[in-house]
Amino acid sequence: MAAITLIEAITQALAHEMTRDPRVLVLGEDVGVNGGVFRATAGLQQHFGPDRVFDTPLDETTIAGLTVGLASQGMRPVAEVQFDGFVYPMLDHIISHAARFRFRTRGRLTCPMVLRVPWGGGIRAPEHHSEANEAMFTNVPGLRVVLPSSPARAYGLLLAAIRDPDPVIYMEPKRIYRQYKEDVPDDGEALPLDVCFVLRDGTDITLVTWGAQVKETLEAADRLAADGISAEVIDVATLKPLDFDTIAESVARTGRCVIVHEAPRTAGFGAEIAARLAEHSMYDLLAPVERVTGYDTPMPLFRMEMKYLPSVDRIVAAAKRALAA
Amino acid sequence: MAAITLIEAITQALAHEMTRDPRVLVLGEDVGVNGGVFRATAGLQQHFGPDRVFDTPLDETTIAGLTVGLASQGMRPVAEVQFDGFVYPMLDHIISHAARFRFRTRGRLTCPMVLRVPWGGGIRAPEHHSEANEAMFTNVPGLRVVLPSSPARAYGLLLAAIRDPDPVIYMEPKRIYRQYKEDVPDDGEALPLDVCFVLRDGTDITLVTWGAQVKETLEAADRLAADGISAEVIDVATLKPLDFDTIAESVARTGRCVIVHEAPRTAGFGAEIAARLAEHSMYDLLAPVERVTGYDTPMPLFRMEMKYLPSVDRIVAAAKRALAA
Amino acid sequence: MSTVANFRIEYRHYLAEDGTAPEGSLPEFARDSDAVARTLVPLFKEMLRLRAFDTKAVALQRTGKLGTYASCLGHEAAQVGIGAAMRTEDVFAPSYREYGAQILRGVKPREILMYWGGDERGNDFSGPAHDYPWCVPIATQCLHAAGAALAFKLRGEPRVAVACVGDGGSSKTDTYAAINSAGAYDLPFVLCIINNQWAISVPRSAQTGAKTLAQKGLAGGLHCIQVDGNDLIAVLATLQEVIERARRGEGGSVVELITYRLSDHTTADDARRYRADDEVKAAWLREPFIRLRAFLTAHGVWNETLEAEWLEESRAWVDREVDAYLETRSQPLATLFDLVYADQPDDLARQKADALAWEQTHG
Amino acid sequence: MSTVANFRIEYRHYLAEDGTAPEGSLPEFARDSDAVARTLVPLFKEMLRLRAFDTKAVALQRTGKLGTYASCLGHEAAQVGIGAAMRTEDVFAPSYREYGAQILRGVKPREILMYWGGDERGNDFSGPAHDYPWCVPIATQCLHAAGAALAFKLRGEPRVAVACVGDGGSSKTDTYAAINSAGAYDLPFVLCIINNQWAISVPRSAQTGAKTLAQKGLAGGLHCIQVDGNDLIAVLATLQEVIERARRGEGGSVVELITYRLSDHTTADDARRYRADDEVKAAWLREPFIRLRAFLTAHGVWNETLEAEWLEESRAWVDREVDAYLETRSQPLATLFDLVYADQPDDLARQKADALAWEQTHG
Ligand SMILES: Cc1ncc(C[n+]2csc(CCOP(=O)(O)OP(=O)(O)O)c2C)c(N)n1
Ligand SMILES: Cc1ncc(C[n+]2csc(CCOP(=O)(O)OP(=O)(O)O)c2C)c(N)n1
Ligand SMILES: [Mg+2]
Ligand SMILES: [Mg+2]
Repeated sequence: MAAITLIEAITQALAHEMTRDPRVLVLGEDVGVNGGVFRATAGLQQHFGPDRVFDTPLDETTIAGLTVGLASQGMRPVAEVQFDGFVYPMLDHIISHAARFRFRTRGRLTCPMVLRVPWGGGIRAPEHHSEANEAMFTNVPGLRVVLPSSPARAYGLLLAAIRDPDPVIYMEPKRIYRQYKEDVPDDGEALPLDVCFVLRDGTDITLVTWGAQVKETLEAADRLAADGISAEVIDVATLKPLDFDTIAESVARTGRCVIVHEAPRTAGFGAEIAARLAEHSMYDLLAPVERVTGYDTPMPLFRMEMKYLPSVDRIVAAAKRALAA
Repeated sequence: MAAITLIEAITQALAHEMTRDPRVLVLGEDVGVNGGVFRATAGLQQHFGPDRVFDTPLDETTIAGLTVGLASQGMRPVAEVQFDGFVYPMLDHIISHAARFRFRTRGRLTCPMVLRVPWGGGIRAPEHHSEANEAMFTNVPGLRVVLPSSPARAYGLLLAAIRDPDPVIYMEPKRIYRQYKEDVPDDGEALPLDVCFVLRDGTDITLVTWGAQVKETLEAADRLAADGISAEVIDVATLKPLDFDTIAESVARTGRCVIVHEAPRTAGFGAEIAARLAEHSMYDLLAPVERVTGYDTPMPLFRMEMKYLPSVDRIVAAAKRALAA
Repeated sequence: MSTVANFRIEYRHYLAEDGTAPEGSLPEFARDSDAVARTLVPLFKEMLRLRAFDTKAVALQRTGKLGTYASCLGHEAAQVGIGAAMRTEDVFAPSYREYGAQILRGVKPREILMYWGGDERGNDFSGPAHDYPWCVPIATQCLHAAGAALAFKLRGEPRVAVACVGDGGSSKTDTYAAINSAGAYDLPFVLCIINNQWAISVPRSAQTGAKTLAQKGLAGGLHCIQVDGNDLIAVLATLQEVIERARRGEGGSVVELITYRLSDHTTADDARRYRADDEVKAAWLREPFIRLRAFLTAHGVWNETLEAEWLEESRAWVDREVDAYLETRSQPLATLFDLVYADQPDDLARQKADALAWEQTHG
Repeated sequence: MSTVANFRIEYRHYLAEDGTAPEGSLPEFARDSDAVARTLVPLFKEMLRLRAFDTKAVALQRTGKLGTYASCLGHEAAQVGIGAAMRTEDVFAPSYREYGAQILRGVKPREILMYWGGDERGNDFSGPAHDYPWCVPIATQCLHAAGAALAFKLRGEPRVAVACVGDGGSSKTDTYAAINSAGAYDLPFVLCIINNQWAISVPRSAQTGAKTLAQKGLAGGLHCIQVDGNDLIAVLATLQEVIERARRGEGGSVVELITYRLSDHTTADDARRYRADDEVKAAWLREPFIRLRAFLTAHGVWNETLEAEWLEESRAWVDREVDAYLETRSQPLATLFDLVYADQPDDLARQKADALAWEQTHG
C-alpha cells in the first residue's frame, strides 16, 4: 500500500464506491477524459466508461438539476463543481429541492447525492477560485456538510457521503490536496458523518477548526507546546450536523476555546460553535471565546491572500489572549 | 397624514425616492400593471410610467443580472423578488458581482441596488413562500442586510437602502405587512443603516430580535412585565453591518439575553449575536444565552407552520430560564 | 454568405371551434365513431370531472377550507391529453397546475387538496411513486425530468420523462438548461410548454421576443412543434408522437400547447386588475369542451343525458374526495423532525424531544 | 399542420486560407488597396502586437512572474474585429480572454498582467470607465451587458452593449437569460459567442445538440448569424453591421464567431491530455494571420520588412508594459478593507485597525 495525498484519497474513494455500487455516477465539467481540473477523477472514465463518468454542458444549474433528477430516480450521483466560487447557481436546486425531497414527499422521493466542492484559498488561483463559503449550507435543514482535512478522513468521509441516503455537500480543502501523503488502505471503511475528530489531546485550551486550517492549527498547538501550553485540537470535519458534544466536553476540561476558520468572520460557521458555547458551556468558560478568521471582506486576489487567511501567528496570539484572560 | 401599514410605507418610500431621483427604477415580476403580488408597487407604473416601473421576464437570474447591469451603469434599481424562496437563483449575481464590483474594480464600477425580498412565514402561503433565509446573506462581505419591523422603520430604512451606494438586501416581514397602521410622514428622512433600535427599555433581561418576531417579542415583554420582570427589547433591523454595541451595552446592564428569530437555529443569524456575546460580553453574562428560533427542519407547509414559528410562550419560557439561571 | 441551418415551426390543430374537423387528416383514434367512443369519450369524461373537481376546489378556498389554490380552468384538454399519452412507467414532472394529467396517472383529488391545504402528505400521492411532486419554483422541474431521462438512458430503460412548464416559465433559465442538456445527451425527454398567455399579470408578449415558444427548443437542437392546446385530438396525437419518438431513442421534443388561463392565476390573484374582460370572453369561445362535445355529439357517442349522468357521478366522486380531505387530521408534530433525514442527527433529535415535550405541556 | 415560423442561419466569410477573396463581395473597407491600408493594416498590426503580448504573458507565467493566465492565441481576428467595430461610448463585457478588443479600447497590457498577477488594480484599467472587468463566472457578463443595454435604452442613449462568451459559456443559463431579455426588451445588445471549439477539455459537440451556436439567439427572437472568426474582414463587417443595427434601435443580435483555441485553456491546463495533435496542427493552417497577411501583401500594403519593424516596435511596447507591471508594488493592506463599502461599517473599521496593528508588529 502506497501512501497517498488527500486528492488521491478522493479518487480512491470514488473508485471504491463505483466498483461496489453500480448506481454511483460521477458528473461535472471536465471530469471525464480530462480527469477533473484537479485530477480528482483521473482515470475514472477510462476504467468505468462514459456512462458512469461524464462531462456536463458548462452550466452549474444544469449540473445541480440533473443531479437531483438522477438521485431521485435511483442513482447515486457524485457531482463536481469545478471551484467553490461557482456553486451559487446550484443553490436553488440544492436548497429548494435536494434538501427537501424527503421532507416534501414524506419519504417517497429522496435525494442521495454528493456535491464535491474544491474549497478555499491559498493556491494563488484566479478570482472566484478561493471562496470559503461553507456557512451558507449550514443553515439549510436537510443537508450534511463535510470538510475533511487529511487523506484518511477524506477517504472515509467520502465513502460515508456517497452511502448516505441524503444530500451531502463535500468540500475539499484544495490547498492541502497534495500537502502530504499517508497510508490510506482501500478497505471501504467509512467514517461517521456526525463526529468531530480530536487530533491532539490537551488540557489548557481547545482549538477548534476544519479544512485547510487544521494544518495551521496543529502548528499553532506545537508552538504553544513549546511554551508549555497544552492545546487540544479538534477537527470539526462534519459541520452539519455538528457534534457539539465533543467540543463541549473538551471545553469543559480546558475552559478556553479558539475557533479558527478562513471564511469571513461575521456569520461564518464559527459563530454557531461560539453560540453553542455561550448557551451550553458558559459555566465552563474561563475566558471569552476567540475567533481567528478571514476578514469581512471579499477574498482578495492572490497577491494579498496570505494576509487574509488565518496564520499560525494569529492563532497562537488568540490562544495566548484566551489564556491571559 | 393618514396612518399607513408597513407595506404602504414601502410604497410611499419607493414613490418618494422615484420622485426625488430619476435614476431610481423598480423592476420585478408583476410589479407593473399589477402593482406586485403584495401591492407594494401599486400605482407606481401609472404614476412614473413603464420606463421607471416594469415587469421582467419570469426568471430571477435575469432580474439579478439586469439589476447589476443597471446599477453599474448609473441607475438605482430597486428589484423585487416575488417571495423569499425564489431568491436562490439570484445569489450568484449578488455574491459574485453586486457585492464585489466596488472591491474588484477598486471603486471604478459600483452596484447601488436594492433587492426587496418579501420574507418569512405565518401567512398560510404555499411551499417556498415562507422562508427565513436572511442568514446566508450575512456572511457575504459587501452586502447590507436590512429587515424592518414597523411602518416607520420600513419607510426610513428603505429610503436609506435606495440611497446607499452599495447593494442592500431589504427583507420585508410579510406577516406584518398589514398588521397595524401608524403615522409615517412622507418627509424623506432616512434612518441609519447601521443601528439597532431599542424598542423598549428594561433592566432584567435583553430580548434581541428582528422582523416579524418583533411582535411576539414585544408581547413577551408585556407578559414578563406582568410578572414583574423588566425586559429590554432590541430590534436589530440592520443585520449586516451589525450594531453589536447597542446589544452589548444592554446585556452589560441586564446580564441576560434571549435571541429570537424564525430561521432555523443552526447557523441562523442569532448565532453571530450569541458568538459576539461569548467573545465580548462573557463577563457581563449572568446566565447562558438563549435562542428561540425555528427548528432545523424545512419550514413545513402551512398546516404546521405556527408550530414552527417562535411563539410568545416560547420566548417567555426562555426568558424565565435565563432569569432562573 | 451561405446558409448553414434552416428551421421550421409547425402548428397542429384539427378541431375547429364548432367541432368540425377537416376530412381525412384526423389521427386514427379520431377517425371513426368506434375509435372516438373508445378513445375520446373516456378522455372527455376525464375533462368533465376535472372541471367538477376544480370548481369545487376554488369553492373550498373561498370558504376557508383550503389554502391558496391554482385552478386549471381552461387547461383541461392540454392536461388530459398529456396524461393520456404517457405510460405509467414514464415520469411526469408537473408544475403546480397539471391535475388533469396527474389524475389520469392515479393521483387522487384528496391528495391535491391536501397539498393546497398545507399538508405535505399530498405529495406522497397514489400516482406513480417515481413521479415528481408539484413544483413551485418555476421551471426547476424541467431539469429534474431531464435528470430522470438521463437515468433512464443510462440504465437502458425504455421510459420517457415529460415535464410541463408555463409560458412564463419558458423564460426561466432552468427551462433552457433542461432543453440544452436533453439535446446534448440526446435524452428521452419531452417538454410541454403550456402557453396559457399569462404568467400572473405578465402577458406572453412581454416574456420574450421569440415568435413562438416552441422555438426555444432550437437552442438545444430539439424537435419543436406548436399545437392547439384546446384541441384534445391535436394534443393527444402530438404527445403520443413525440413521446414514442423519445422512447425509440430518436430524441427529445419541445411542444408548445396554446391555451388560455380562464381563471385567476390562483385564488390569491384578481386578474381583473390586469386583463380585459373582452379577452377572457373571447377565450371562453375557444375553450376545450365546446368543440370536443360537438365533435363527439356529431359522432353520436355523446349526448346531454350522458353528460348529465356523468356530471352527477363526477360530483359524487368529488364530494367523496373532499370529505376524505376534510377528515384528514393534521400530521403529528414528530413528522416535522422525522422526515428531514433518513438518519436523524442527534441535535435534531434533541430539538424534537424539546418540541414534543413543549407540545405536551403547552398544547 | 401549418408553418408558423421559419428561420435561417447564414455563415459569413470572405478570406480563403490562402488570402484570396471572391471578387465584388467584399465590404467597402476591404475593396481597394487604399481602404485596406487605412482600415485593415492598423488592425493587422493590432493583431501582431497582441500576439507578441500574449506570448510574453505565457512566458511570464512559466517563470513564476504571473499567476494562471488565459492565452488568446488564435482568437486575434475575432477580438480585434470586435474591438474595432465598437465605439468608445459603447460598453464592452468581456470574458477573461478578450485582450485584443480591450487593448483597442485603451486597456493597457500592464493592467492585464496586474489582474492575472493577483492585483485588483488591473480592473481599474485605462479603457472606458464604463467597461466591465474580466469576468470569471462564465457568462454572467452577458446579463450585465443586457442590463447596461437596458440602461442605455431607458435613457435614450445611442449606445450598444457588446458581450463575449465562449462555446462552453453558450450552455450557461445566464447566456439564455441575456438573450431572452434582450429580445423581450428589444435592447441594443450584441452577444458574440466565441466558438473556439473547446471549453477546457469539453468539445463543442458535447455542449449542446444545437447545430449552430448562433441559433441560440432564436430562443429570444434575436437576429442570428455565424461568421468565420479567423477572417478579420468577416468579423469586422458583421460586427459593424449588427452593432449599428442595434444602435439604430432595430434589435439585438447573436453572432457566433468560429475560431480555434490554439493554446492550452490556461497556463494551468495541459490540452494534450484531451485533444489530438492533428486537430491542433490543422487549426494552425486556418489561424487568422496567414490569410490576412497574404491578402494585405497582395494589395501591396504589407511586406516582410514592415512586419519585422512592427514586431520590433511591438516587443519594445510589450517590454515597457511588462516592466511597469513588474515594478508595481503590492497594494497596502488598508485597501483590503477600504474598498468593500463606500461607507465603512464600524465593525469592519475595527477589523482594519486590528489587521494594520498586527501588520505593524508582525510584518
Ligand atoms: C422561481 C419562481 N419565481 C416566481 C414565482 C411566483 N410565481 C408563481 S406562478 C408565476 C407565474 C407563472 O406563469 P406561467 O409559467 O405562465 O405558468 P401559469 O401559472 O400560467 O400556469 C409566478 C411568477 C415562483 N413560483 N417561482
Ligand atoms: C460558472 C463557472 N463554471 C466553471 C468555470 C471554470 N471554467 C473556466 S473557463 C471554463 C471553460 C470555458 O469555455 P468557453 O466558454 O468555451 O470559453 P473559452 O475558455 O474556450 O474561451 C471553465 C469550465 C468558471 N470560470 N465559471
Ligand atoms: Mg402562463
Ligand atoms: Mg471555448
